[in-house]
Amino acid sequence: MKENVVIRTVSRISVPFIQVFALYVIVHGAVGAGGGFQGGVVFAASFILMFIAFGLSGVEKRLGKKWLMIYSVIGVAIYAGIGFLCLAAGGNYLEYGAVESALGVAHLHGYQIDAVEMGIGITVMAVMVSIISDMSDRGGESP
Amino acid sequence: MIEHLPVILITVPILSALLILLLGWHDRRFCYPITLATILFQFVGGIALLIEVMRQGTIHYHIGGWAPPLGIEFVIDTFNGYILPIILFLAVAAAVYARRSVENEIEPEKIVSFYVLFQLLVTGLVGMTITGDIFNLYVFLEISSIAAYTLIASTRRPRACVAALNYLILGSIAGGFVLLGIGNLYVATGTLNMADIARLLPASYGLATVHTAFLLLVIGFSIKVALFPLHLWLPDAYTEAPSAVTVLISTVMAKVSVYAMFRVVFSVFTTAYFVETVPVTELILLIAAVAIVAGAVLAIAQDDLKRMLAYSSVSQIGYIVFALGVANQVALEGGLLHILGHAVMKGCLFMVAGVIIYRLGTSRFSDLKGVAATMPVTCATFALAGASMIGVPPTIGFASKYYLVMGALEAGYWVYAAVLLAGSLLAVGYIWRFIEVAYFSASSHHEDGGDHCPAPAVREAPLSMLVPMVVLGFLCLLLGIFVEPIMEIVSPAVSLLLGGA
Amino acid sequence: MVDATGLLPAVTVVTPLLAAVMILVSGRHENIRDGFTVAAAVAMLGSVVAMLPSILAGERIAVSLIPLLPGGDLALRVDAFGMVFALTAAVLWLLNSFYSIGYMRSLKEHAQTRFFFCLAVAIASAIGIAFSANLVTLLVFYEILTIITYPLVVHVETPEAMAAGRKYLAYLLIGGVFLLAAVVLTYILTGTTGFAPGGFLAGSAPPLTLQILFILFMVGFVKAAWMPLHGWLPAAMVAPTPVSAFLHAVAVVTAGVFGIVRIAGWVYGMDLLASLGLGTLLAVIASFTIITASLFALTEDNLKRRLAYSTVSQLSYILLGVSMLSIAGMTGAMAHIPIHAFLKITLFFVAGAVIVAAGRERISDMKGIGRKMPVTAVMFSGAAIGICGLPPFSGLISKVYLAFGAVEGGVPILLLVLVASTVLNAAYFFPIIHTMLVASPDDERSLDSVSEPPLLMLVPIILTTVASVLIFFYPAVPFMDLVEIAIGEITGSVIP
Amino acid sequence: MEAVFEVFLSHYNYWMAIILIMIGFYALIAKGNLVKKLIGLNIFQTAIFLFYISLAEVEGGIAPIYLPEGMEAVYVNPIPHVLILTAIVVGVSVTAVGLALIVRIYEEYGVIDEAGLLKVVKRR
Repeated sequence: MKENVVIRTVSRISVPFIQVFALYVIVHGAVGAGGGFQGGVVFAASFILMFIAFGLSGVEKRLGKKWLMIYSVIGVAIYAGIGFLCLAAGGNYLEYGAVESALGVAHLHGYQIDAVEMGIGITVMAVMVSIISDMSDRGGESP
Repeated sequence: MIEHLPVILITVPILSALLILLLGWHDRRFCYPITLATILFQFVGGIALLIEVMRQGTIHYHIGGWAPPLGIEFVIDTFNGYILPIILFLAVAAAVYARRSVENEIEPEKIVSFYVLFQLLVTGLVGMTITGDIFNLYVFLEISSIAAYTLIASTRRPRACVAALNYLILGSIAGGFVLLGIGNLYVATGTLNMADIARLLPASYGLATVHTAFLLLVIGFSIKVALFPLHLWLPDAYTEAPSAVTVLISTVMAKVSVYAMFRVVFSVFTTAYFVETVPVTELILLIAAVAIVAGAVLAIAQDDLKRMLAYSSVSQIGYIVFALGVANQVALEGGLLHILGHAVMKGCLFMVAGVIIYRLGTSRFSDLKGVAATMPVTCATFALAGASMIGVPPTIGFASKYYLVMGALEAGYWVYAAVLLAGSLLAVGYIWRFIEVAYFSASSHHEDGGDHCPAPAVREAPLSMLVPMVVLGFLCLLLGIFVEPIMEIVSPAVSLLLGGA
Repeated sequence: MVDATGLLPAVTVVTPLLAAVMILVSGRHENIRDGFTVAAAVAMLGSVVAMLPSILAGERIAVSLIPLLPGGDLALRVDAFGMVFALTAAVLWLLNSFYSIGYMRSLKEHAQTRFFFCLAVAIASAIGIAFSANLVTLLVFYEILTIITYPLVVHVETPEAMAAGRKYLAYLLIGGVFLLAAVVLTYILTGTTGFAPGGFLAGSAPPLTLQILFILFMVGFVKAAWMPLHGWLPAAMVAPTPVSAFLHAVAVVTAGVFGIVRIAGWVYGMDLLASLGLGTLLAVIASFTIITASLFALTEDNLKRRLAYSTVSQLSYILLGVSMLSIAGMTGAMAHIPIHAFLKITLFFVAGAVIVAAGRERISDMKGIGRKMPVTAVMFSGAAIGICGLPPFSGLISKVYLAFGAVEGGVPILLLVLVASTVLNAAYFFPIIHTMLVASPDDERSLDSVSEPPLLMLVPIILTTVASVLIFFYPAVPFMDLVEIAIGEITGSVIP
Repeated sequence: MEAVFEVFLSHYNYWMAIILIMIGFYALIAKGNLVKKLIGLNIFQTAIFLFYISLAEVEGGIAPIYLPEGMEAVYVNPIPHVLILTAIVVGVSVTAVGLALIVRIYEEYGVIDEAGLLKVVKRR
């Protein structure tokens, strides 16, 4: 596979576009079709493409296992953090309106949704990539 | 704060699972205390919720402030208020027990993920218990199932993987059935909130869609609770899983699945549907009776302690489903009591099996001769919990059996009452196999006048395994004696179930 | 009844339980452990005796412990009939404690702690059965008694003992299940399970249901060892002799017949039984058992097993008395409980003494054994004569009452059963007496090592025999008085 | 006959789902290869997803997104889509776990089909 220049080049070119598209899907989640799950999966797909083209080491150079784990934690933390923010503002869990009225900032509602979608997207991306890398990294090193 | 407790019971543990992941990556020793603290916290929360429910009635929590049917809500009424502390208490016991048993059975580098999954499993089950949204129920069901598949496979024994894969396939089919059933319900009512479905459903009782939904849901949950002909995943899964996981899934997970079944059948479909519109109670009773007998007979045929207990679970689940089939006040009281009772005693028995495996490395009967001489506490606990399994008064097992028989007789199911009693006799058959082997088999012979053997080669297990085991053992007895306060929670819960959502 | 007397029933039951715990704790030190056994026996006897005066005065002591299940709290109620059983058990337990200690130590048995622990719990449940105020409580203690005696039965742990243990457990647990069904059914029919003098079932259900219910109860009380459900009792004779003596002659089987009498007098009532025609059923079962078991006893060479069949036969005297449905018959039945217990325990004690002192279990090996252990053999003869119903032993009393009862109840044919049984009793006991006392041993020298058993065993043997004689001469104190009160209770004739 | 046909046609989405589910089942039960079994499971799950999505369909409906002021349109029901999104995630996770298990089984026993597995497991 390593010699296959076409795949590597095409991948190299398309990965950034895929990632930008993923970000678009994530951010679009607040107002229309899209959201964290889909965006996250698309984002992960870019890494999986890299994995196919460059092998596992190519991906791990950019996104180590440790970072994958930290990303997935961060994502959930963002989600839960926003939820607790709403609790702190006197609303129910994830009751965005409560924060908005507590702080008096317009459109904060939408930003919170975006943040939550981001969180979900990060986690999904990290988990997807780690599934792939965990599964393919066996064989060689197993006892 | 208490009004936010339902959601906190879900989110905080998920965060703490992540904390375990992060800190455990740094140093493995962090995992255990965090897990234990979180589950303890959940347990206290569960108790608080129960008290709150008993004091002022059902609690509704709307996530995001969206009222149902638009939003997802958590509902805690007397029924799940009763289940919640039970499962969390057993989760605490299993967590305490897990520490040493995990060190023994799981490779060190997997311990971090073990605790993460342990935490997620408990949380998923809590979610299943408190949610008021049927799709949410499915999601939590799958979360806990996936955690369970991986936990089962986490031991060193390679056979565990096969068992886990079996469970995964059957469990996913069950999940698929549940999902399909939910879809059909959604078609019929246009809502996913359980109370809302129950309200709208009577209008479409005649529809084939509703019948299909009922069938799919019941079959799906039957696989999950391992009702007799659909129990095939259970023996392997229980036998091969690490001891602590067996304790957890055989008590907490099995009970939550039963809870979900009861919840869907009673609160979503209501007795008006499945007793009057589509009379399936006779069929359920028949299946439950077959489960009771077949499970017990299969249990008697086993030559391995853990596997025997697994089959015993198949039989005992039959008792609980039996209550569903009788569907009158008394029998359901017995059924709910048996949810508690069976959780406590089976948890205890599996802990005993785990302790024996911890010390002897095996749980085959042929290797356990005279084990009572070297592990007296363990075997005495087994005898106590086993007596409860048989239904010897005044244990909790007797109390639930008494209610079940009474309910069955009251409903006029004479034959089924007889089956119930025969089932308890069969329980003697399998419980006694261990008692005989442990206490009265030849290798404990040729002693002098004294009782104590010279320097036993095997010792009792570490304290952190013994304590939860003995506590559960004594609970079998205490709950049976002080059954009245429990009935004060169970009775309104049953009235609630029979009265519809 | 708030004063201390009200607590006495509970104290009586709890004392041996506490002792059981202490026995377990102090298991390493033989003397302390056995001290607890004796102390608990004394304490229990004390508290039973303390209740005696008020019971004799016609009072009842009731105490409700814990609300347990619908149909019955865990409640104790001491009445005259319960007292008969409790007093018998308490006295005999004390004697048996000494005897067991002597027996177990002489034979250097293994697992003595387990043995004494189980014995203590067993006596607690026997007392619980005697004092239970309702069917649920009775059931609770009845089942505990079943489970806790299992380790005693299989004490020797040989394959033979294990097989016997399985048989024992199978019979008794299946019985327990029937009893549970009966109790639940009673509750569903009447809404209560509390014992009421004269019964409370009348008119609650069609006759057929009540007849079936009675059969459920009968199977439930399989501990009464009526034929053909007697198989467990001879099998249980593999147990050490103190167990056979105490449990299988006194506590367990008596619990069974006690239960049947309770059901007859306090759940059904004699009138209802008569109108349901159940007396005849009982009479047939009892007569069949009496005769058949005696015939079985004739063929047994093992002394303990012969005694076991004798027990099966004698227990049915009590059922026979109940079946007559007359005052005299009932009196005979109740009186036979303590009378038979005292006599039969003597016989078992002797059987155990012979095992300890001479190591023999077969009757044919006992030729001339009386020459070396004269006291033991004489006591055996006395008790055997008593069982046959000859003076000056208490056995005569119940037999006379039963005979009167047969006439009074209008079933003189039962007299024939009594006579036949007496003849058979003599037929299987007198050869033993002859073997022990008269026959000369095949080999004189084989008896050289034989001597009287240790004092700890010999004294209880003498005491129980003497007690049987005393009961004959002073029947009123206290057993017949108690029986009289109990009879008055269920027939409503004397004391309310 | 016509009525039966009518039922089939009017609910053809149900029938399609059922057929797909059965195909999935067939693979689950009849295939010995563990990976194929898992593929069967995936077909089974996907069939359910399709069933849900077909429920949401409204003739002429468009994606439920904000439209500029003044534009009217019929939306398809968004809820099943949202639900299925979650279910897909679940399905992916299950597949991942299942594949991981199969990988471990292969490492341990060196077989990947059921019959072989039974033989190997029994022998140990």
